[in-house]
Amino acid sequence: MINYQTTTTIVSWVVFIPIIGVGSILITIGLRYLFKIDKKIADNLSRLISLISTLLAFILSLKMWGFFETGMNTLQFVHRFVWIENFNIEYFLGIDGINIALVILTTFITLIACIASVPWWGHVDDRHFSKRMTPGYMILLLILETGMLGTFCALDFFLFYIFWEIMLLPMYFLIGVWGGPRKEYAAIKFFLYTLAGSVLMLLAMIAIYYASEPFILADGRLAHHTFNIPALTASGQSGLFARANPILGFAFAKVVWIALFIGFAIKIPMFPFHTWLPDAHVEAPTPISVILAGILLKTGGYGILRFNFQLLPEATKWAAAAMAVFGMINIVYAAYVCMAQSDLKKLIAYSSVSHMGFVLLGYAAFTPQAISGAVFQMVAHGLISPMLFLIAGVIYDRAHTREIGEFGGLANKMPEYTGLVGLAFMASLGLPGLAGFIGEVLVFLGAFPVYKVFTIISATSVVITAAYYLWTIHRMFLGKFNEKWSALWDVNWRERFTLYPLAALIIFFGFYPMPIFNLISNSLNPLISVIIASGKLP
Amino acid sequence: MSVGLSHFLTIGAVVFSLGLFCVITRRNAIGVLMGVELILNSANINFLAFSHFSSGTIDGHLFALFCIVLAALECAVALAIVLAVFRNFDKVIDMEQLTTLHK
Amino acid sequence: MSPAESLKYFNPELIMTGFLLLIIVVSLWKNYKGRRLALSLIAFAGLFFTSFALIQSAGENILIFHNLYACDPFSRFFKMIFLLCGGFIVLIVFQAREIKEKHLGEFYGILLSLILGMFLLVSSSNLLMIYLSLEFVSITSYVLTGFNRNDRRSSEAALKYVIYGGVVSGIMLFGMSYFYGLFGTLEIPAIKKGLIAALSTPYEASRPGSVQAMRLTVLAASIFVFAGFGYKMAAVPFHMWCPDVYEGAPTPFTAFLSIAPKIAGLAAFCRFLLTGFFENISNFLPVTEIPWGAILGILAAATMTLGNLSAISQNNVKRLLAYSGVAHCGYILMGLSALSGEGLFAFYFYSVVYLFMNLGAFVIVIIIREKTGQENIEAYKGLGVREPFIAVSFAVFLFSLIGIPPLAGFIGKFYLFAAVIHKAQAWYYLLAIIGILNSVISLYYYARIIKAMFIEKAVDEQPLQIFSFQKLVTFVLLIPIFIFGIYWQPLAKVATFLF
Amino acid sequence: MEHAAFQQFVYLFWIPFFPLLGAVYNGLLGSALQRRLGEKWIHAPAIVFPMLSFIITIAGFVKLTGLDPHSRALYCNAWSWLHIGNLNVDIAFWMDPLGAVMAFVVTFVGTLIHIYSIGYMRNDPGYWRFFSYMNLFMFSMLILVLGDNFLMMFIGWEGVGLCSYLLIGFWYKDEKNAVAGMKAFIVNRVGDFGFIIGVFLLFWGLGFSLETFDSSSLATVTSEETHLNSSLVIREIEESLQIESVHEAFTGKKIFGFSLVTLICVCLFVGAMGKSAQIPLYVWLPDAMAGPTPVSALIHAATMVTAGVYMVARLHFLFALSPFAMTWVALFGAVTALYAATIGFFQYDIKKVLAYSTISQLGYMFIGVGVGAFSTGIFHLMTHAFFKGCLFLSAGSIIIGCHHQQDMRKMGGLKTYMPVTRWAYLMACFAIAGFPFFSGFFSKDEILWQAFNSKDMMLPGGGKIIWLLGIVGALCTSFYMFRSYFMTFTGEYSENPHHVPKESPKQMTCVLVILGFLSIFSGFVGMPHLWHVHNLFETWMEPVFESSSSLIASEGYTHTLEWMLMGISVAVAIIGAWVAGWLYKNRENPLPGKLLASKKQIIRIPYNLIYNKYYVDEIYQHTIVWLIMNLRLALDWFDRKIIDQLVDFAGTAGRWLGRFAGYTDEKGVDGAVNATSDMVIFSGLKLVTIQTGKLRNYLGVVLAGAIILVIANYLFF
Repeated sequence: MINYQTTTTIVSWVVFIPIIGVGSILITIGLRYLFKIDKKIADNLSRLISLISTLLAFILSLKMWGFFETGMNTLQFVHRFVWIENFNIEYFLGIDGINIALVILTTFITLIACIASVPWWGHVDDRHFSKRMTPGYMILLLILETGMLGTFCALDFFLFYIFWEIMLLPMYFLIGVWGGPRKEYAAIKFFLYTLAGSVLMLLAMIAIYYASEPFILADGRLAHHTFNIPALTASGQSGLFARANPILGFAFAKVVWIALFIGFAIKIPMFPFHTWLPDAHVEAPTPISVILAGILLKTGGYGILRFNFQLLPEATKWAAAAMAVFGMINIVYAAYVCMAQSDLKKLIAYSSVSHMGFVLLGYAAFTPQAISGAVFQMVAHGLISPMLFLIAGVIYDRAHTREIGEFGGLANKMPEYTGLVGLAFMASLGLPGLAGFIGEVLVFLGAFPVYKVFTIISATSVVITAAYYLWTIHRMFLGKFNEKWSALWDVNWRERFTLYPLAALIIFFGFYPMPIFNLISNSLNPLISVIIASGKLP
Repeated sequence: MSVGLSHFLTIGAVVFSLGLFCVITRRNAIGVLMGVELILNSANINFLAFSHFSSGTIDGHLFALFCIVLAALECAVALAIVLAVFRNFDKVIDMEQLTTLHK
Repeated sequence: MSPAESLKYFNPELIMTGFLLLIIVVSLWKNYKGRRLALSLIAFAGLFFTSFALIQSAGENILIFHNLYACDPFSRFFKMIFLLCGGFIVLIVFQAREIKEKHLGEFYGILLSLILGMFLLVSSSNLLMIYLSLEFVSITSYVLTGFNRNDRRSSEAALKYVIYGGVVSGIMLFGMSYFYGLFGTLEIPAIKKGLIAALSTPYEASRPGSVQAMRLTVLAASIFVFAGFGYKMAAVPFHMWCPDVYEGAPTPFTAFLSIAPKIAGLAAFCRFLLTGFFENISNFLPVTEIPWGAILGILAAATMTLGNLSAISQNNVKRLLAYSGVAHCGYILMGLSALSGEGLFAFYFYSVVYLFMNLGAFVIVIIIREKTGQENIEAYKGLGVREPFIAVSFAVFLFSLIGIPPLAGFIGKFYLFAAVIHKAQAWYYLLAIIGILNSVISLYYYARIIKAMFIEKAVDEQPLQIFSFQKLVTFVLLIPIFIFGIYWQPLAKVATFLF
Repeated sequence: MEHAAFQQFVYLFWIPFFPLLGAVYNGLLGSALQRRLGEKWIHAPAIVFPMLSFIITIAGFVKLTGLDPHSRALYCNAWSWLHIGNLNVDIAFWMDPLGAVMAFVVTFVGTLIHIYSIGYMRNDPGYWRFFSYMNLFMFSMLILVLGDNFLMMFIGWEGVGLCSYLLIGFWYKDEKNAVAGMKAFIVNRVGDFGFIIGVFLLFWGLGFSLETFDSSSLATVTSEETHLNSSLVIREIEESLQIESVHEAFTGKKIFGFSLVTLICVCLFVGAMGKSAQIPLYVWLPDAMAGPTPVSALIHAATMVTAGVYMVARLHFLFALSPFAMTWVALFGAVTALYAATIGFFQYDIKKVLAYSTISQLGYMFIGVGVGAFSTGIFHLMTHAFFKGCLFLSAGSIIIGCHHQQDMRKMGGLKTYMPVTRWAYLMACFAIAGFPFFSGFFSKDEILWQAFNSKDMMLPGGGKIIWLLGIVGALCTSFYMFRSYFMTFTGEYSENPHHVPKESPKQMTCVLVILGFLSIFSGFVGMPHLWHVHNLFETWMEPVFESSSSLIASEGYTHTLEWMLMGISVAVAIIGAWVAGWLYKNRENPLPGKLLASKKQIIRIPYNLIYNKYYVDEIYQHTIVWLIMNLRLALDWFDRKIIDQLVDFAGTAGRWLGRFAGYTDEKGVDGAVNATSDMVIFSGLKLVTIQTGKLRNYLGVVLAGAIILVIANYLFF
């Protein structure tokens, strides 16, 4: 087991630049009270600061991508020191194949969300969310980004848990304060679901901690137990947790696996726990549902890979079939429910549930194509769903309603917008040549031999997805023009700055996805081989 | 047969339960205070009995003495408070009606 | 150790009494301008010098006054907590309009004597001493509860408190008498020797039927004694006085009552339990087969659940914080029920964290009560817009009470859960699960306040004029919440120093 | 796999990417150009790019002829697309004789139709959009045809589906066109579902035994061995199937109780059915006529619909392995041919007639490839592209001429007004009916002969039934084609006299002439061996299909029988034409009118049945569509009422209990959270009520608590 030592501190910079942004916004608030700066200038200042800090984080993550050696399967950019000796907790950040893609996706999508929450270019009335309490909004947005980046980069279980819950608070306020009509209900529901999941994870974390073997900390001290994930991975793969004494009569590995899995499944969201997502999306302001769909759902998927797969290989193998079943339910069930939605944002939310079902199905079949496809699907969905929500935001800012039925024949009034919507919908339904297809076809290809029937049933969702997307395009954009919307104006520059980069990336990764696969594949394959090789549970 | 330790203990227990019964049933605040005094004195009886019969040390007596002092102290404070209640609730010290703070 | 030599170990308490008397004397001079400031300064100085003396006496571990009184790190740690809590209360009362100018002297005097009583309670290792110090603390808190003489609620609360306290301490006394009867001594270590002798084999052979009787009497006596401590820490069967007294008493005192006496009760019970019923403080081998782990576990589960459930439907914030106090006592009991080194450590850590969280919350409640005169949640509507700093700090305190990671509350709860799960027995896992369910339930009623503050619209938009000093106190209380949430190694080192 | 063996031809990459450039150019700049600089700036590049790729195709043709037959293929690897585990797929192009022919058809007919649409789409507001979509279509079709692996073929497959959706719904202002476009895409998507399942079966079936596959079996197999056979590149599969051991293993495998090869071929054919509008999935083609006529000509006649035939021909080595699959394809082809032909009888919309005739001709192509005559099938595909393209374009010029009139009853006597269109239409009718020496005759007759002659059919009497269906279909074909000719061109023009139909502009008519010429003389390329003439097309395609030729068996009937069958098919063509002439020439004959009016059931029922297209659309609407629509509503209700409420059910139970216990609802519960906490709220309410404020109760609780503790401890421990 390599005892990783600090190599560079670039990861800490990426994670904590937003906090520097938060600090400077607080200073501007202070200045505003001292020097009586007028509200508009202070708001613009805080918007500028948040734009700069998200941009800096994005540039740094690109630099990290540049220096990342795709060949090796070891941790890179490690930054590690002992944080609390009393409980053997370390500050341990690192990047490897699994989280590099998601870190870059996070910084990019947060930058896009930041641009989208700035009311420049294009007329936005004062009741619009981007005009209310902007410094508070920007602070929470940056704290959220730190939480997400920390969750992806943390390699110490305790540190991971702290970042995992830091994500919770800003999201509650962002939905609660700047949300739509039923914002309280959506915010508290989101908070309750996620907190219930994460307290379950807390117990599993402590159980794992006390079942772990002694380990040498960063400063050379010997610790009886450890939160260090690489160490836990090594002991997990040597069957330590399989041998641990049972909890409440059941095998230790199974109980801990289920507890962790439920915590992550609520975030994915998996079938029985998914009802918070539509409410949260419908009520959240556009940039927040961009981040919620773009990244927060991926933290669940990432968590399963990092903890369930790496730490408990035997239990993963034991629960693979169940994961496949839930994946399939997610895909097919959400696709049908999508067809019955009349609210555009709710439809997109359910389509996110359906697409994240692919990730679960991909995880369940331990073939290289399936798991690389699942991780790619997370990245691709992380590009497509933000575009979809931005599109919903565009129409909501103009018409203040998201009822699909009320629109008709928008194509002749907003041609450019229709083009973008067409591209986004086609990407989302998995048209080959766009990013959505790669993830889908790889997951199907990988999962097919192992779960033949499940994959075929899930493949039927391909038709249903096409049906509800085309039906939506039909009802909203084609047919006779509904005179009620004659005042609508086409896409303005702010929306272009957010939609076109996403569209370009979706097309680029549709035709040339290898850069992402080079990043992720050589740390996923050893992961699968270990799981396949793991023994039976008692 | 002569009066032994068990007799004193039974008296102590009886006084204790009477005190409890008095506290729970009395409507008048002062009556309730009497009950409290009864409970404290039952403990004194026990202490004295134990001190005399089982262990020869005088700790029991010491303890009883302190209890008596404290009972008096408590009684004083309690009566002062009852007086305050009497003044604030315009002459009502019936425990049943003193329920402004509930749920 | 004879009283004469042991006096020199006793000087923190002596200094405290000195200042106590000084305050009473100074309070005789009425109506000169800086009276409020002067009295507060003296009180604060008293606390400061006592803590200074306390730090001086670090490292001693002896029984003084014929092993009536223990000067050991355990008691010193808690004395420091009481001083800290007292200090903050003095700062709060300094500007609280609820305590009128002319009574301020008495308030400080009784407050300091209450703190002295707790000093004695925490370090007493003799049944008589425990009873005396418990009564000392209770009586001073009856008086402070009824401090607002012409306020109906305050006097009613005091009355209930007096009678309830009297009965329960009577029960405790009754229990003590049996302990004295069985083992003929009042010192707890001696009682432990008696217990070992009574329940070990040779004694049983001589008097066959008596073991069962002995076990029953010991059990009944210890439960009766526990009643006394339970009443002080507001554990479930003995918590009924808590909501009424918290609502009735003047808010600064409620703040103090919800923290210091509760922790003092827990600490005293800890000492009574560990020195009386276990081999020694490190290996936790039980002397009797009384299943203290199970008893405490059941009590903890009941206290947590009842505290959280009752808090949900409260509209009065003080009553809500009362029930939340009961719930937090349940969490601490959960830690103690583990009866392990980690359990104790978690108790020490959590008591410090709990001090800051609860104090912070009560500071805000006091400010809002002063400015708006109401205590229910409607008064907090739209606070986020009117007073952003106060609203944000109240949210931080509440989130810390829930146990959300970046804040200290989570770390405290984490240690408690770690202690329970480390026992790795099926029964303790169930207790841990009840614990996490409770923290989810607690989210709901804390979030109701946060929702009112940030999401709902205020009745009138104009900001409240809050004294900058009170904002300073709030800020001072905010710092430890964040610091102990992010880097709590120093506090952990202080807490481990103990055992 | 060394690629050096094949001839590197870098320009192959540019064949599909030129039209893409055109599509992007028009897509981004089109609307601005059309507004400012006029239509010339749009259609000029839109035509030049397909012409460029046509020129490169011809260059490829010339290069191919230069190579020796056995390694006659050009290869170009653009960039590596997906390399994960044993899946290695690149963006690579592969032109072998079959690919060359298809590319030629696509680029040649495509360019002609682009030129034609300048006239057809003049001053249409969406002019730039039309050319951008047409170029995009060319790009996707060329990717499909030239792609060297299944995923590339699938990109093209769905790309053409997308373009047909965009072009059918081109005039989206009219609700009907939009619905037609959506229907086309969804039905194609159903087909693609089958195609993708077939691809997975093939990919995994080659390397592993699917029955016993589980995740560990992938790890045990050494890496270089799997690389050998499980791959998606078509020619690699073909080569690995030549190896005896792999061949035996592959044909022996079973899955879900069926033989693997058959299941693969059937699934792939489902994809073909969706794309080439065969029996169950053809419903979208007639509605696709809602698009502009050049679209119908290019996509729904010449190129896209033939993708299914191309796919079966490309995978000839797979289909040949399973006689059941061959029969399945041939039978579906035959039934569709006859079925679609009958519907053609009573259609009055000229484009609908041509649409059903396309479905029927596709049926013939599938008969061709189904019975193993792959090159003949492709030959019919080529000739069909020419004469069907010509028919559709002339229909287009008729529609333009008669001012967007599509109903044949309102046309008549156009031969005087539109001579060029008339002659082109007539020549194409002769070709499609199969008059001797026309292109249709050579290709269709050859297919019928091969069907009659094939031995592999698992039907009673081998290919005879297929031949019979084909012949009856040919009869109907020639009847409805000439019916449409006579109804439109003969008789006099009765419609509003003041604006007389005039001939279409020059660009349209010259294209008609070229296609008419080709529909006459393109047959001579593939004359039957019977006439002891060198069959150019056969020799050109022979190297592609040689690997499966050993598996195809034929009866080996005598030449005299072949002459006789040729005679029958010529007779059938002539009879059909004569009957049509008798009934519909110059509208003199009253019989059709009388038939329509007659009340007798024996005529009424078949007439209604055929006229309403056997009510297939209605059946689909009331079964599958109804099922899906209700299923979605049920699941949505389930999600809102059960899953969401499950969490909230406790809440409703709580409120109900609260009301039952006389506790009014609005007082305590503010209903902010409907999670299980509602039940918790309710229990909170109940617990709080014991806090009565009376001290007596408090002390009662103390006593009760103490006693319970003592007794519980004593009893349990």
